[in-house]
Amino acid sequence: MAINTETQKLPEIKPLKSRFRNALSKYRVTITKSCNNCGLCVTLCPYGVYKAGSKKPRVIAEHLCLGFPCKEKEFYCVNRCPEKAIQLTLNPAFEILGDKRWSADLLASAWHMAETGEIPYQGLNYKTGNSGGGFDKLRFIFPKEKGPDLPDEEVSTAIELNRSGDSRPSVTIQVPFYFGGMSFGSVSIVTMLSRVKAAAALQTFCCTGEGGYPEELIPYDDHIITQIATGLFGVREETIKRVRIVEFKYAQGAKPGLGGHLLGDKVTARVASMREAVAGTALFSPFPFHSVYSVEDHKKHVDWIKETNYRALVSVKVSTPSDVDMVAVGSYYAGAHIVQLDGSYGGTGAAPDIAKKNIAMPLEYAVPKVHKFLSEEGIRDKVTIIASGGIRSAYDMAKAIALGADGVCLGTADLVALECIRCHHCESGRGCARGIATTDEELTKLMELEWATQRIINMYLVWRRQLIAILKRLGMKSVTELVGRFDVIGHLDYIKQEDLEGELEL
Amino acid sequence: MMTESRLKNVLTSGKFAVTAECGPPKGADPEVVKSKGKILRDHVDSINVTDNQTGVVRLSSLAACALLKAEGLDPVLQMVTRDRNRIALQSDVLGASALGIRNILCLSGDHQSFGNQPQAKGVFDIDSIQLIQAVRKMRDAGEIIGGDKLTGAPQLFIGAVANPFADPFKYRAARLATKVDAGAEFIQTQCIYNLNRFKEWMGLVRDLGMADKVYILGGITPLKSAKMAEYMAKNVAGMDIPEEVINRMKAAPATEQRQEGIRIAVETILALKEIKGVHGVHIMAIEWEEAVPQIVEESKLSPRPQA
Amino acid sequence: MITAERKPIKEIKEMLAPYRKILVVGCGSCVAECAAGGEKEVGLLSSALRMDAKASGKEIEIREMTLDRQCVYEFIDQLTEVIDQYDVVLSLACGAGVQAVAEVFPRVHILPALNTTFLGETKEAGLWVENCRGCGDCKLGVFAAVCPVTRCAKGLFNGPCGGSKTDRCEVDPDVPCAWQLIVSRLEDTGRLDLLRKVHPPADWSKQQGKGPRKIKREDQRT
Amino acid sequence: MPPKYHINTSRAANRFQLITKSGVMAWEEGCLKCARCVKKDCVYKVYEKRGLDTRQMLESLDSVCMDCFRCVQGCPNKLIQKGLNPAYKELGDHYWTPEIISGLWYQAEAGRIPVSGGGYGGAFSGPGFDAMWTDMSEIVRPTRDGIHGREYISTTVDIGRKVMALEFDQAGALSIDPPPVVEIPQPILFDLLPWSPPRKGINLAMLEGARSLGTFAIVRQSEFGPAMEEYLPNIALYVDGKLSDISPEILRKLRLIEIPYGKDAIAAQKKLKEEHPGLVTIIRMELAPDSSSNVFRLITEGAGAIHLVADEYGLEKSDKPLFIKERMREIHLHLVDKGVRDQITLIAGGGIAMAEHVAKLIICGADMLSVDIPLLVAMECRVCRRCKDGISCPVELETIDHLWGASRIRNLMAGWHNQLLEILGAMGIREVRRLRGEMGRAMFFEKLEKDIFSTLGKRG
Amino acid sequence: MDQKGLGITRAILFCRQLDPDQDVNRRAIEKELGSQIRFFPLPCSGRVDPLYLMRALESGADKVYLITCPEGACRHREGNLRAKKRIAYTQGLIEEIGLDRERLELIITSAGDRKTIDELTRDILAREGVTSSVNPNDADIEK
Repeated sequence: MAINTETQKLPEIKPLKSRFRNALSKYRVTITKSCNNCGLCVTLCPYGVYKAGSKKPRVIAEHLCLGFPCKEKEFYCVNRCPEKAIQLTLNPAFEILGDKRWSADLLASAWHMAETGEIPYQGLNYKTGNSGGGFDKLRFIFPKEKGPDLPDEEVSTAIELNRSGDSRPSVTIQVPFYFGGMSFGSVSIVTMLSRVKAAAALQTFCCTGEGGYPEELIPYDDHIITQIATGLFGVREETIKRVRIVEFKYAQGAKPGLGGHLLGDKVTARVASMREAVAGTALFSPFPFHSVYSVEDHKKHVDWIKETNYRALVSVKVSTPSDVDMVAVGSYYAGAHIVQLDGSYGGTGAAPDIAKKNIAMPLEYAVPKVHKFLSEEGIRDKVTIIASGGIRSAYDMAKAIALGADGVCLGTADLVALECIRCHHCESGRGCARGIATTDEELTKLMELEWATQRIINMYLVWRRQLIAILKRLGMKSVTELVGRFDVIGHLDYIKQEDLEGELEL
Repeated sequence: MMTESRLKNVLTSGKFAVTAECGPPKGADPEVVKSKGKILRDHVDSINVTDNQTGVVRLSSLAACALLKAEGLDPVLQMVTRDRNRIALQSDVLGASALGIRNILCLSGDHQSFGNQPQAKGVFDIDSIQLIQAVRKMRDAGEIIGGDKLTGAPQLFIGAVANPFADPFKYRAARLATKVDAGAEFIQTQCIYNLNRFKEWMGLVRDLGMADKVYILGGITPLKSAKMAEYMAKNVAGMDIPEEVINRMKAAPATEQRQEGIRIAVETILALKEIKGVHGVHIMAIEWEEAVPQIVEESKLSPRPQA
Repeated sequence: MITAERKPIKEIKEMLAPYRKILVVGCGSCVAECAAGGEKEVGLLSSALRMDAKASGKEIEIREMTLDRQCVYEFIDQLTEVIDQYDVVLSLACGAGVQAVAEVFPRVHILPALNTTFLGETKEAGLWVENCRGCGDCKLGVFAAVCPVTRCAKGLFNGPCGGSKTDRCEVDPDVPCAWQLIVSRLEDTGRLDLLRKVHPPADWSKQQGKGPRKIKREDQRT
Repeated sequence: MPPKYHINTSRAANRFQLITKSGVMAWEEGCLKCARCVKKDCVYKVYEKRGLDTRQMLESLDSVCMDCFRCVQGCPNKLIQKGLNPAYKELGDHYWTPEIISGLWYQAEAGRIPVSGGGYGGAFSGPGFDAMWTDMSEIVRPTRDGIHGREYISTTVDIGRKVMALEFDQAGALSIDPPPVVEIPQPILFDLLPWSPPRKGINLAMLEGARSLGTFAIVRQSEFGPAMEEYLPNIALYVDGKLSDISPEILRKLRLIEIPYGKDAIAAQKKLKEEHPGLVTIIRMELAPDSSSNVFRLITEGAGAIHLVADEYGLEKSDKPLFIKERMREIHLHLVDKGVRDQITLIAGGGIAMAEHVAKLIICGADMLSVDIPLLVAMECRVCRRCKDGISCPVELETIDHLWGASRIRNLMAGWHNQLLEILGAMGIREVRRLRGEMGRAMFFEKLEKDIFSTLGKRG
Repeated sequence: MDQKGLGITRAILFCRQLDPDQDVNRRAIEKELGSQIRFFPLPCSGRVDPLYLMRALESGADKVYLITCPEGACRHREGNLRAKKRIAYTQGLIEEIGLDRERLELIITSAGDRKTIDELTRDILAREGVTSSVNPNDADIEK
């Protein structure tokens, strides 16, 4: 199968500061009263932590400070300050940032990448979180001998989404990811548009989620996946005709088997009109589709889309029950081009904690299970498997691909690039206090579209660079070579460095 | 009683003037003023009467001047802006002139917080320069502040003070110029102990061309003791007493210190006489008027010319 | 900002002696900023008064309230519902606030808990200094943006007195000589020429002399 | 809505300031009191609602704060900081974690279930109940549940011996005498508390809670007093003294009685059955490695309901104790093997801390559960166990109003009920009775982990 | 504002960071002294506000102690320094109403001294001559 690897020019990185006055950081830098404003620290620090001030320098970018390891450097301001007026301490706030999956280090890393377009240098763990299992215990095994050092341009990160061999068009994305559905209503129009614009710039796709197709999105039709979910909110034939990929959402990983629920507070007049509903009323997406009673119904469902839009690919998004492999096979036979496996770590919307924690299996189990089963059935090459729900880093992405996915679908990470702090309160009241997952007018104003778009682009360009570095270390020239390579990945509980031929990355 | 200012006459005739200071009593007894006048009578040209100096309540300067005038002396009325607003000040200027007082020295005055009435409200309606300007206008144009015409103008020789030793130093000469611009005709300076500094200042004054426009009288205060020298150096605002002077006082035995103080004063006067642009001295022997004749004598400034 | 300081508790107690039910009212504006009359200070003062009353066997009842501002009718009006239940209002506002409350409630006893001090600048945390006296005739333009009326102990308009030494004011060695500041700023900005002008006496009628001052902006009045 | 499908809740406010994970540190000194102060901009109005609870020296701002960090990031003088609240870490212990305790508090306040945005942020898995996941059905499902129709999912269970088939005589009349069963609307009984402060009010709260929920609270015979008499229909009296000391009048009003396991248990059950045929007897036994054979023997001897009790941490009594979920699986499968499982009601208790534990333990073979500590936590207990040492209770549990306590318990149970429905709904199961022993509806960590991850990292 | 009496005689506010096992360590002394003592662990001594101290006194505490980390050891950098100033301010305030400033006491632990909270408390009580043998009836739970 031919993959269109011709990369059009990817966008540039443009550094963009935090929207907030004080960025959150691992370290705190304080200038005490004894400062005589000699300005030495301003000139010493290569990271731009300080800015000259009229009474004393201002600490404007603690988050860029190298921290304690800086002690070894000759520009270590704490030692060099003639008045010993600089204090460097750990930031106690860092202890409560994030959660086990999205650790403070991961959050700060994502912010750093989105801000600077660079890999963090402050000693932050940008590869794994603290969940104690799954991705966080999986490691790459790199060959000991280094292969030839290819230029980055010669490594392909493109994947083809239509592998079925049917008459529908080929759809290639230049990066092995697209952005998952976050409905208008769950996030603000600014958030939605920035993701769509970033997807267009990165030559990939962004899904609308279930909540309609706001007209601001029309210029980006070619980079949009429109979603049909159980509530059918905002689903219209003309929007289905508009796009190149249509997605059925059977379930979502955060609340498998439960349907959706948009609280009344977030249903503003605009949200309501988009969803053909009444403002201020809570909106439920039922579970499951009320027109799908059986596998046959499932196929008919897919056929409906195929009839409506002759060129569209069909994606089926499912969660990860014990029989997810059967679901994937069934979806393939029903005519799906893409099967998206959605794990429970993602999702912006409200979900009962009991569901997120307990219902359905972790993504790390589901992906290899499906990959193996489809391979055994001999149809693995005919369908695109996309993993989603909790991909936090380029490393998670690469691991998911090694476990058997063709690519990944992202959501939460985009929001983190927009300075989501993962407080888990996007569901209630006025929504996100940081103006990302909200429909509140005042809170929406906290973020500008251009800023948001570029932050997402910046972060994902870093991810792409990191992916290329991983592929190169593995001696691969294309991300498609990584798919299902169980041999290049190991689990810390089952593998020991001394038993390996390669180098286990710790 | 239309007389002339003796001080003005001495100065305009190009002679080296000598003035002294007389502090009025903290009481109503006119004899104190009169007796001080007697001591100074043949040794100085004019006598300054302080105006509630350091914010301590004393017999009023205007009344004391009137008493000295009646004794046939030439008083200099010191007038501070601390205690009276422009109405009272101008009215007193008229009164002084009417009483035959012919000299006025305009000052802002020590801050009330230093005296025995620290709770008093300082007036400071106008400052010393504005007062100089006002008196000058009253005399020359027959107008008060705001332009109202007087029926008769006061006749006063107008003086101001200067402190060459205060900060900002560079600005001190310019400030003198401002006072001259405002209308000051003679200047009495802060006590001089640091001759070098004073010379430096005079250089700046000359550079500004002020030496020809105003009569400058150097301030002299004889030290009574080493203790006084130390106290003044430390506690009196705007006072500059170099370490050598203090050491010299200390070196003298206690009984000799008064004489040593007089010797320093005399030496200073002799030096001042040599400085271009210095037109006289103003001796402020604080509660020690008896020292004045000796100083004048030893400085070869006796006898005083007849005016 | 208007600054103020709490009166000694002894003085407050003496004023409050005849009263039993006390409404302690703070103000959330200027006096909160200078930590004299905000919500926190209301709490502290009330606590202290209650403890003191208890120790001296007096029974008092205190209610704590803090208005956004005590110098604006719309905020003062919030007291209307409760004020009748109290014998006295102890106001932690500036003098303007105390009087404004008094004017709204003609029959209520109002006592000041603060001494209103001056118009100030927050120099640093916990330090407020006076630098404007509201003279109504601002001359900062010719004084290099240092106000001699406020910052010179004698309010001199034409240069420093003879008392300043090592750039400190003779009255308070902790205070820089305003004129030193003016001269050096003029020097730094190349405007020493401004010093040669003799400034005529000020027009104090803009500050005082006709009773309380007023500003009327017809366009702002409805 | 019939009461067995829905539990009415009512808000019952916290008496004490909540202990939260993080604390705000807002220095006042140097505050610029900005006109557009970050404190005024707070979306949650944390600073406006500020107040001090002097009983604990805790400020309300922590419990209202939602950790959005806008104030921390916005304060021009960086005067606001957030940090871990050490008090939070001190809540409970390794098993009764701060997260569990604060989750229970949340539910007890108004009966809401914990809902959050932003995906799952917890650990990948863990010991005990955290090493299993429940299943769901994706596209094709046996029943039409989901969020609609969920309200008709039944959680009712029965306590007592069951007959396997009805027999009729020739006249068509029932020829056997079916043993009595007690039906309760939720698979939960309130158990004896392992510890608590002086408990008069606490006991009454539990009884009142049990009555309003239609379930039972187990009460020690030694603690039973006249004040409890009105609650007799909702008491399962635990015989910790002599059976003969219990007056016939009380026995007549009782529907459930629990007797300790021992050699006289079956004899006692027989005696009770003779004298009070309507009374259902439960035999209480400590969970132990030999439980399955003992349970089987009791069934053959006529036991109808057995209450298997693990310790506070869900561990059986043994040197190398097994966790309750593993032991229950073993007992259940043993009884299935012997073909007697359906005759008996198995009640399991000990270490039940969250709603998910209810579903998981039922999947592992219990018919229903008994809960203890969560009921105390509903009333703001911090699981500090100070009362065990005779130290005063930090939340003054001994002073509660029993009606307030009952509301809190009812709210918590409503939350649990709702969450049980979530799990059942996702599976498409309409009855909790059908969940019992349905191990195909669960995924176990140990197995999946080995199946999937042990194959990685190998060539070929 | 809750003004319910604490019914205690000594309030000990302390920075929790001082003693990681404070919760366990203070139990014996709490049992011994019952309602005569009440501990208030704080996330940082800088959390203490003059209002806390006033309210503690107001609700009946005879004496309020604040125990802070050693200077320089505050994880919030300056919490204990601020606490020190707040104690001094509040002492001034209570003096104004005629209370002994000693009713509030600041104890700054020294860097080398790694005492547990109960040891610190016993030191305080010993210094004040409060014997630890109290009538068991007094240790009853306060209503």
